[in-house]
Amino acid sequence: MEAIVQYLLTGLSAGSVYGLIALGFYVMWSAAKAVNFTYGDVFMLGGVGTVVLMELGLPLPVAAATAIAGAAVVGAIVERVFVRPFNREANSIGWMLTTIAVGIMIESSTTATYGPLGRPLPTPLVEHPIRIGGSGIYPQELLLPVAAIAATFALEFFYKRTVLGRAMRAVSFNRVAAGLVGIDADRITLLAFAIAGGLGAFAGFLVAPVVQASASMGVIVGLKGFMVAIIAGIANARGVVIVGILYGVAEKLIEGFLSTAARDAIGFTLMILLLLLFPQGLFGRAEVRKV
Amino acid sequence: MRGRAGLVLLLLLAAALAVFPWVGDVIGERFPTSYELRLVMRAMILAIVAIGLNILVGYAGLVSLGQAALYGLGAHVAALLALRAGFPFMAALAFSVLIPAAVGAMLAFPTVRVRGVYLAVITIAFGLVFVNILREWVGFTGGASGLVGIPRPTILGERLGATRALNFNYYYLILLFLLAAVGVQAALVRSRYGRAMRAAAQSENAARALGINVVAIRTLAFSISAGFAGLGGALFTNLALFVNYETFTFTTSIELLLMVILGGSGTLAGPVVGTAVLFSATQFLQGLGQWQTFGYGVLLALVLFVLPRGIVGSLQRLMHRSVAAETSRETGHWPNWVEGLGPVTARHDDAGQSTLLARDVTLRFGGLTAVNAVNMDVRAGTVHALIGPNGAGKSSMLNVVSGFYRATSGEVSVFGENVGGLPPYVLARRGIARTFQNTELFGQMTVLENVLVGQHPHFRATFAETVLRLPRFRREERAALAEARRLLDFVGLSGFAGEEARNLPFGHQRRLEIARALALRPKLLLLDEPAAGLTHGEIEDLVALIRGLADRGMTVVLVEHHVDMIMAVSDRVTVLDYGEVIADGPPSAIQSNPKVIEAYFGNAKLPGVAVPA
Amino acid sequence: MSEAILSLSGVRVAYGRIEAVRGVDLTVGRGAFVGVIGSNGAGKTSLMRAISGVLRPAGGTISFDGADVTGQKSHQMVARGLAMVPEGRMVFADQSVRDNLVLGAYSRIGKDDAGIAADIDKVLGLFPRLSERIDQLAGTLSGGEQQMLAIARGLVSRPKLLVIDELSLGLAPKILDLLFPVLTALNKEGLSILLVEQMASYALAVTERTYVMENGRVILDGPSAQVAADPRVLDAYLGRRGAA
Amino acid sequence: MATDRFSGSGRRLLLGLVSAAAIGTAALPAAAQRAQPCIGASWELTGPLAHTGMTIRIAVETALDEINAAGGVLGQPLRLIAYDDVGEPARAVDNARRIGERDNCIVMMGGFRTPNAIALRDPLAEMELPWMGVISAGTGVIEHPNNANKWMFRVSMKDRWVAPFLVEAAKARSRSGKIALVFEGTAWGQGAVPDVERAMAAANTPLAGKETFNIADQDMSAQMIRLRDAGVDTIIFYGVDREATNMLRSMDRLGYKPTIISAWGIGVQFARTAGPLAEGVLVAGTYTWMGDLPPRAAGVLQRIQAKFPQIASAADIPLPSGTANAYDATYIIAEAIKLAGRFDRDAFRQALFRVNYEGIVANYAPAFEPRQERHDAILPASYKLFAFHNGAMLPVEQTPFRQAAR
Repeated sequence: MEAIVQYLLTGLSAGSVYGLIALGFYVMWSAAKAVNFTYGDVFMLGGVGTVVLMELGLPLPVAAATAIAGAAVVGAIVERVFVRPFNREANSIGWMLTTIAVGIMIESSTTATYGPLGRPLPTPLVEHPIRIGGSGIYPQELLLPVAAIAATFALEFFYKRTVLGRAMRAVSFNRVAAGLVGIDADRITLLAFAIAGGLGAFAGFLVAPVVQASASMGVIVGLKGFMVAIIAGIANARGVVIVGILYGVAEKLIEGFLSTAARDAIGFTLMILLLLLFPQGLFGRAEVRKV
Repeated sequence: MRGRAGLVLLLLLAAALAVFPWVGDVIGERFPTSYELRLVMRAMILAIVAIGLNILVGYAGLVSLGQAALYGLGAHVAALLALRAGFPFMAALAFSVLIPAAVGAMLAFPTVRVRGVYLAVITIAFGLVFVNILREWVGFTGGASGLVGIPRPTILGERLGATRALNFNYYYLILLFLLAAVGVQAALVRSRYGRAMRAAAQSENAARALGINVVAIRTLAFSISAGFAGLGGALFTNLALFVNYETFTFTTSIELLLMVILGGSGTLAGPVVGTAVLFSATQFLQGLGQWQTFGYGVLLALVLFVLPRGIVGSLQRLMHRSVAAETSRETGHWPNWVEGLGPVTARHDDAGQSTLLARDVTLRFGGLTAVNAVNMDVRAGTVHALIGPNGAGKSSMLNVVSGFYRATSGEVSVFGENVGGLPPYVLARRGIARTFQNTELFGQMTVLENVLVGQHPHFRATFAETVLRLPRFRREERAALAEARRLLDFVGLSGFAGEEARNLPFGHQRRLEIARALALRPKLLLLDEPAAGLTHGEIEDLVALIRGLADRGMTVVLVEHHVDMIMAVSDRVTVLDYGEVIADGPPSAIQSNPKVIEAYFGNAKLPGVAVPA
Repeated sequence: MSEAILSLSGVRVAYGRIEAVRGVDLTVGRGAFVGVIGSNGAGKTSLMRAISGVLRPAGGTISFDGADVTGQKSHQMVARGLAMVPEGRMVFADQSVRDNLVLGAYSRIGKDDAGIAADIDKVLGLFPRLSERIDQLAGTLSGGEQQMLAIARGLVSRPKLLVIDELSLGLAPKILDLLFPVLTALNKEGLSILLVEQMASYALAVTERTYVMENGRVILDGPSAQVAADPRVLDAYLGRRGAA
Repeated sequence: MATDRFSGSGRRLLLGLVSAAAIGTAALPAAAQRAQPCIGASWELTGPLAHTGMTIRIAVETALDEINAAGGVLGQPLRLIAYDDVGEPARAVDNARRIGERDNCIVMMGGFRTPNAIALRDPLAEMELPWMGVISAGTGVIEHPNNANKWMFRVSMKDRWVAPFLVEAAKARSRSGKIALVFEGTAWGQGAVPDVERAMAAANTPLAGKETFNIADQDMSAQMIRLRDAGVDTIIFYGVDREATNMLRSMDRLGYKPTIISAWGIGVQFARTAGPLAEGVLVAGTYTWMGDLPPRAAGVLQRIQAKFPQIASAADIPLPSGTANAYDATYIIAEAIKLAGRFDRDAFRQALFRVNYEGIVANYAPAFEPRQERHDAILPASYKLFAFHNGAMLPVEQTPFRQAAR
């Protein structure tokens, strides 16, 4: 019983990270029908950036804000330089490879300068865990689900209530029509990638205190976040976050009751099966094949 | 034509590789050492894998980000069979081709439903699962420490190795396999299989309408590429005599993909050139010390920016440009009833009977009803027009008949059999050919190839016969080529045979699509607005063509806007409006039917409007 | 400045090496109501896409409101006062009717909300059906209502020229009888309109001047009454042989 | 140094490929019996394990400076040619072939990862190139199937010997006698399992638990819950800093505080990442540069710091034992060459059995013996236990964790 509580707690926090990343993928996808495939490295910039800036003497909040802003800029650059020119033709291989290239550059240059080892990001919220019976969780980790849910609602508000948000929805619904009402679709897309960049970095910053900030912290999480987004159907904010959290919990239950070693094998097999059952993703709607 | 640029490079490379081990004797020094030799052998092995991937990505248009797993599967099958079951080299090799091929076929299954990034994700996941199993199934795969002490390969007791003592026999074995791989790729691409793969990639609908079982052809592409990957894996195992999961990770998959793209995906020489260049480049990159990975990323980006088509691809483009410049293009007149069109028109249904019979056919998409209780009776050897304003449901009806849509209710029978729910490719093989409202050509294939695709179902040569280019295959290919040229003469496009279809002017595209449909030797020909965008003259000729076909016994169903063209050509007319039949009868009767005129011109009851009639 | 709101000279549109529009000259005077008719595939829509900046013309020049706007992007054209009602309407199905209308005035949002509100009321006056459905999702509207919304959305941007592509596409005649008077009225108020229409009779009925396109070229143009009388129209339009 | 050689050979490769008529630079005699006065090395210089390469390099270069300053070997300076293998076995094999065939060095030094060393077995034997490991502790590196090892030597720990050492320490500290093994899913971690199991059997206490984890795993609640519920109070750990930190966090969440006795994957960085949680974690090893050093070691540390600015203090040497081993190994190599009297690989190999040398880790007398089990220079007697205390990794004697009961 206790064990299950623990799995739910840690699953919740791990899953929220997947959820946040999937959310970023969703934002990029809905605007461009393309994504930064190595988004995990932008996520990493959030954690590493904050640590570096703090070592340079900046206070935590400032450091974090700067790192997140920086990541947003990186996101925008990636869109303008590496995605847009390759998003013309139908097959996605172009932007997939270019963004993979960017990812390699970001990660390797970080390793070369920041070093291969992880560094701690000390916050008061990881000093003492909250104990619930025989299980426990760090306050910092509880921030993650809170952040994920907050981000979801913030995003939904943005999409529904704000002009830019509605413009973004217009662009994702039909670029041409958006242009015809005076929306600069390219600008909006750029913005979407910037937002996603900030979001990812934010997640990286939040999780760094728990798992240490290292150049490679984003690789696996990023890939899983992307898969989660696809499984969810990249159709709406809630969907991707929910699936993200569920996948996190599922992983913990697999570790708990099946196997820790084969966690990914089982998890990914699950994903493949889900995709076969729901080709458009769990929350995606199937479009009629036009002849 | 295509591939020549690559061919030159390829021969150069082959020659260089053949003499490479002996360079030392030429320049009188200790070169290559086993170090350089092994690098070259590893490059050749990767090239074999890349060739397989090229068939998948470049020709079948399916992106796999998990190819390294199939490569690794082959490697481990070879290692395990040699280590645990004491299989001889060749036997183990065979299995390490077959087993991955089988797994590849399974991997193809998702393509029935998912495409693009979704497929990419599945392949990624597959790769990760594979690596995870390798690492954790310690008892079987040796876990992270992998498999060591793999016995040295031998053929008939002859030791294989890359040493001077053994005349570098393993080196040459790998080279042999590489050349074989290149050969198979070429044979495949220049056959109906390769054409079908490219067709399915460029226009799935058109492919299905031409009798190609898209799922089967994709499965084939997947298992072939997996087979190549497996072969590469086995060769790697017997070279390194040590395997563990680290050689087959996601990164390797990316690297393989890059090799294909860099060389030029969808070109024959691309993968080999790409591998050679990238592999040597990475050797240089190590000079960057701790920045080598960064350099790799930069290189990858540069390639995609500078050579989006890859080295060979870009070269070919240049050459093609220069060639295209000088060739003259005579547009012949059409229809041109050349000799030997017999087989094309011969397969008709016995006159008089109902070739196509539709009973209360209804088609709904969610809320709206596209086709509502439509009845049609198309007699053999007649031209039956289906007309009506935009959105009247004509095309929907056509899609039901050709199997693209499944009627919500009602019954369709063709050639006297109920065909409700049969897939398009089956119907095509039974003799239903169609064109599309907005022409669906295979844009990146030549005009001639487009027509050849139409003959896909006529081939009898087996896959083996095709790859080995045995007599039967060559005979059939020759015949197909001849007929294709005849059909191009027929529509007056012979002058454009070598041109890429997407570069044809609009009218010519329509002609080509008709020629392609005829290549199927149909009994029933469905034309969806064939006159749209044609000039007067062209429409005249089109009328003549349709009439001619009908007179030779072919049944034609014609969806059109151009009322009077219909009057000119059709024996019977069915008029649809809002998915319902509002008139049905001989053209003369239709022409004067007020409901039809209104449906067409609207009845503008606005001041000062004269409705033309 | 010229009295023409829009004038094209030698405009060509190409997809790859295929030319859909092959050198079209066309002029829309200020306050004029001009029609373009022709069989489908004649290049009408491609031409409209070039005019509204959705496509970059392969050649020729487009000048709008006295300025050379060749190659401008669609959002820039909207800012200059050209509103296009695209073929197939392209309303934002996942947003409410009101949001669609507000987006129509995108460039003014936040700067002139009062003005926008006024404009919306005005267009709702033109299409009462819309005000009944104001909070519905646009996707739930009927084809006719969607067409109304598309036009209304265009009007909210306070255009100098309204371009309508295939007004009648898939619409029942009675709906058209509803829509056309509105256009005539708008034109009377001084709005320049360029109407692309397959249903020749309507276009010819409501417009002052009509261009007839075939195969990417203008084969005939003039006062609509004359054009309507010209036998070549039906030929071109119906693909009938030129009666000589 | 590595740079120019790499591009140099890369060019040759291309020339050879394209023209098959390369104009050779730096040619070598067809049959090179005499080897070059160089130590070739394949280390992790880049990528996630870059710190391990650095750990070794600083020691070898410092030692070589000392040796060459003292006149080198056989009157020639001893060079170091270090290549990067990014921790990939395939690259390690490539590098070995360069070192053995192109550079024709007299000996090769190995890096951090066991799989790389395992992958080298056959190539080294084939080239008859002596190999000197300084970290990779896998038993299989030295003890090949059917005593085939002729060319691979090691100045480092051996898992088969480490295991009993850890088990002994664990038994001494476990109250419940319930001891568990937690290992990473790598060649090293998985390879240690049989060794530990054997050692436990020998100490006739069955393992109370056996858990594994993947590299970069961020949470080990599942494993820790199982161990806690099994009543385990002492854990033998095979893993590195990052995962160790994550494991401690998982324990902290559960409020589970067993004694942790780790193989030497954990380095000084651990004190930083784990913070207060590191307190009391025990690590086996051969050396630490923290705490009170004997004068000679202190001098070495000074010279290292002088030569490598990035090493500000002992806390910047990620794997102290590796650095110490590498320092001794370099001297043993030099001594062996001197004894061999000529730059010949086989003579060098024979000489290794005659080297007697007083190092900073141990007194090697002799360094090696012909039976492959003794191709390991450091004997269990020289294994030490260190403990993390106040953010430093100190000899356990200098900490409160000297004996059981924490």
